[in-house]
Amino acid sequence: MSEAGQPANTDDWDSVTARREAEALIVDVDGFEGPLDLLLTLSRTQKVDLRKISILALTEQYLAFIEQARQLRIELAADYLVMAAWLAFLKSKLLLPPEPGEEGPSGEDLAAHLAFQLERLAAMRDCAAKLMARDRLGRDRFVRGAPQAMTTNRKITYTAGLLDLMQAYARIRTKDDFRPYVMDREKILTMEEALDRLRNLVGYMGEWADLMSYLPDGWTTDPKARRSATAANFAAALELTKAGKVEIRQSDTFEPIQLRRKDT
Amino acid sequence: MSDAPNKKEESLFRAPPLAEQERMIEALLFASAEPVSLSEMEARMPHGSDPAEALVLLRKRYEGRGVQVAKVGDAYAFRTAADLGFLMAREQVEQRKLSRAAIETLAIVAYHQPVTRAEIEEIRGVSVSRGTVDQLIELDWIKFGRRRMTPGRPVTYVVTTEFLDHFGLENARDLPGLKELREAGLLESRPPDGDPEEGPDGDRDKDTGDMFDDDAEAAIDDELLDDDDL
Amino acid sequence: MSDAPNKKEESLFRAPPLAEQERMIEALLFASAEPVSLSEMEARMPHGSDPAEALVLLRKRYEGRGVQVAKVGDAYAFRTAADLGFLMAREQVEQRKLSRAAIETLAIVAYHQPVTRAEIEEIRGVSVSRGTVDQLIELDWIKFGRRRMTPGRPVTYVVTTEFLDHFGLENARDLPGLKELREAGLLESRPPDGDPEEGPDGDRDKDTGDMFDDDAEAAIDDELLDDDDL
Repeated sequence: MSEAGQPANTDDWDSVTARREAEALIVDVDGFEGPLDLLLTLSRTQKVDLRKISILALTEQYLAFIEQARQLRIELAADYLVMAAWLAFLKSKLLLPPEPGEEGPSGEDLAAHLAFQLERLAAMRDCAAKLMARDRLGRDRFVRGAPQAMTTNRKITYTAGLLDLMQAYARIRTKDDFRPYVMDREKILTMEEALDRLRNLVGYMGEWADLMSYLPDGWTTDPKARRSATAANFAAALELTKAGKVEIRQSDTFEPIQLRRKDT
Repeated sequence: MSDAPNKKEESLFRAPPLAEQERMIEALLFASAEPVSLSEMEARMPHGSDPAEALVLLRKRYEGRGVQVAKVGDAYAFRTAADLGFLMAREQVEQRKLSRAAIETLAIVAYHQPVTRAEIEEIRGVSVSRGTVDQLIELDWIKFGRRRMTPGRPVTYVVTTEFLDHFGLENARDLPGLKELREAGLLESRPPDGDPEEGPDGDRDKDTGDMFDDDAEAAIDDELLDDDDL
Repeated sequence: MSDAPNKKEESLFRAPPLAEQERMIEALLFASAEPVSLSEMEARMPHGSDPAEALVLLRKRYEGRGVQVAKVGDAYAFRTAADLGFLMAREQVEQRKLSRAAIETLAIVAYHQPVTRAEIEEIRGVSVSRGTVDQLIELDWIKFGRRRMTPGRPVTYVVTTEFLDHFGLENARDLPGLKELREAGLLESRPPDGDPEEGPDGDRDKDTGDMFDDDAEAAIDDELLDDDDL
C-alpha cells in the first residue's frame, strides 16, 4: 500500500531546487510546528498524493535535513531529534529483512501509520482553512445591533401554610416544658396513633401539603423514629383516603406524597 | 479574480434592484446599534440606490409583524411591536420554604399582634434578626402597627390583609388557640402550666381588639410617615 | 390583583393563534443578540404556545431576506445574510488574529470531538501549549466535555454553541467535509486497515461511528452540568 519498501529515490533530493528548498526550511526551522509539520512540508517536495508518498524517501529527506541543521549548528528542539532517531530506526526496519520471531509491527505498518498521520494532519489543516473561510459572525454575518434587554425577574415566593404557622406557634409556646414523646415502644409510632392524629388535623388541611409535614414534632430528627412515623402516617393517610376524608397524590416515583382535605 | 472589479464598476452605473435594496436596508437596520438615517443608508449602499423608496417597501412588509420599522427623529430602526413588549420581561417564580425564625416570628405576630420586637424576642427566647422582620414586611405579611405608648414608644407589628388572604383566614382572631391546637394534636407535650385558655383572644384582648378597627389602620399610615426609626 | 389568576387560567386553555405566535418569536429573536432556545421562547410566550411550529413559518418567511433565521444548536437567532456583509463595515468586529496552532487545534476539536489534549497532540505531532487552549476557551469556542473513561480520566474538549454561531453551523455534524473525512478514515486514531476485504470502514466502524452520534451529542450536554472541573 505504500512504497516504503522500495529503495529510496533521492534524485529529487539532489537537485539544486530541492537543496534550496531544504536550506530555506532550515532557516525557517522556528516556523515549524514540530517534526510532523516539518515532515509534511518535506513531503510536498515529492509532489505526489499523500497516499502514495514514499516514506523511505521522506525519511531520507528528514535525516538529511537534521544533518544539515547540525552542520549549520542550528539548535533543534528535542522532538526533532527524537523523530530523527525514530525515522532512522524505521529506515533500518524498511531496508532489512525482519528478524525471525520478531515481535511488534512491521516496518511497513509503521510507515503506513506515519503516512496516515501526515494525511490526517494535512486534512485537519485543510479543514481549519475551510472553517476560517466560512461566513463568520462579525465579519460576514451580523447580530442584532441594538438588542433589547430581555429580563427575567426571579420572583421568590415563600411557602408557608396555616399548619406551619400553627405548628411554629405551638412549638414556641410549649418549648419550656417540651419533652419528647415517650412511649412504651420508643421510636415506634403506631398506625392507630398516626390515624388519630391525622384525623384531627384533617380540618386544617387546605391545599396540597407534603405528608412529611404532618409528622409529629420530635419524630423528624431521629432516623428510626422518622421512619416509623413516616410509615405510620402514610398508612394512616391511606386509611383516610379510603374513608373519603382526604385526597392523596404523588407526582412521580420518590416524589413527595401530598395530602389535602377532600371537600364533600 | 478579474471579475470582481468589473462587477463593482458595473454597480456604479446600475443600482441594485429595488427588492435587493430593501434587503440591504433590512440588514442595515438590523445590525446597526443606532437608528440609521436615509443619508447614512445611501452612503453605505451601492451607488445609485434609493433608500427612501426601498424603505417604503420595507415598512410595508413589516406592518403588523412582531417588529416594526420605526422612525426615530430622521432615522429608522427596528422596534418590537408595542403589543409584544410583555415578552421581554419574564417572571420566574421560585418557591422557597420560609425559615424557622421567620415562621415563628410570623406566628407570634399573628397570635399576639400588635407586638413589639422586644416582645417577640421574649416569646421566642432568642433575638429576632432585622432580616427576618424585613423579609416578612417585604412579603407583605406583616406591617408596622401603632407605636406602643410606653417608654421609648416602640413600634409594633401587625399582620396584613395579604397575610390573611394567604393563610385563608378571615381574621387573625380565627387562629386556633393553644387548647384547640392541642386538641388537634399539634401540641405533643403536656399542657403548659400557664393559662390553658390563652390564645389570640387571651388576656391581651384589649390590645388585640382595637387592632383591626379603622382607627388603628389609619394610625399605622401616619406612623410610617414620621417614623425616623427605620 | 384578583384578575391575574383568572387571566392565566384562561391562557391555559387557549394558546394564541399560530400567526400570532410567529410574531412573538419574531419579536423575541429580534430583541436578542444571542440565540434563543426553544425552551426560553416557550417560557416567555403564553402558555400552550408551540414555538417549534411557529418557527417553521418564520424561517420560511425570512428565506432570501436581508436577515435570516439561523439555527444554532437547539436555539435560533436572526443573522444578516452573508452576502450583505459588505454593508456592515462599521459593525465589523476586528477578528482576533489566531495563531496557526490555535486554528489547527480548533479544527481538531471540532472534527474529533470529544477529544483529549493527548489526542490533539498526537494529531498535530507537537505539544499543545496551555495558551492555545486558553485562547480558544476564552473565545468561547471550545469548552470542557466529559472526562474520558480511560486511565487518568483525561478531560476532553468539545466545541460550543458560540462556535457554531460564529461559523454559521447548525450543529457539529454540518462541519464542511466531515463525511468525506470519516469515509477516508481520517477521523480515526489508526490508519485504515490494509486488508482489501475490509476497506476503510472496516472493523473500527464502531469507534468512528459514535463520534457524532446522538449519544455522544447528548453526553456533551450532560457534561457541562456535572463537570466539577470547571
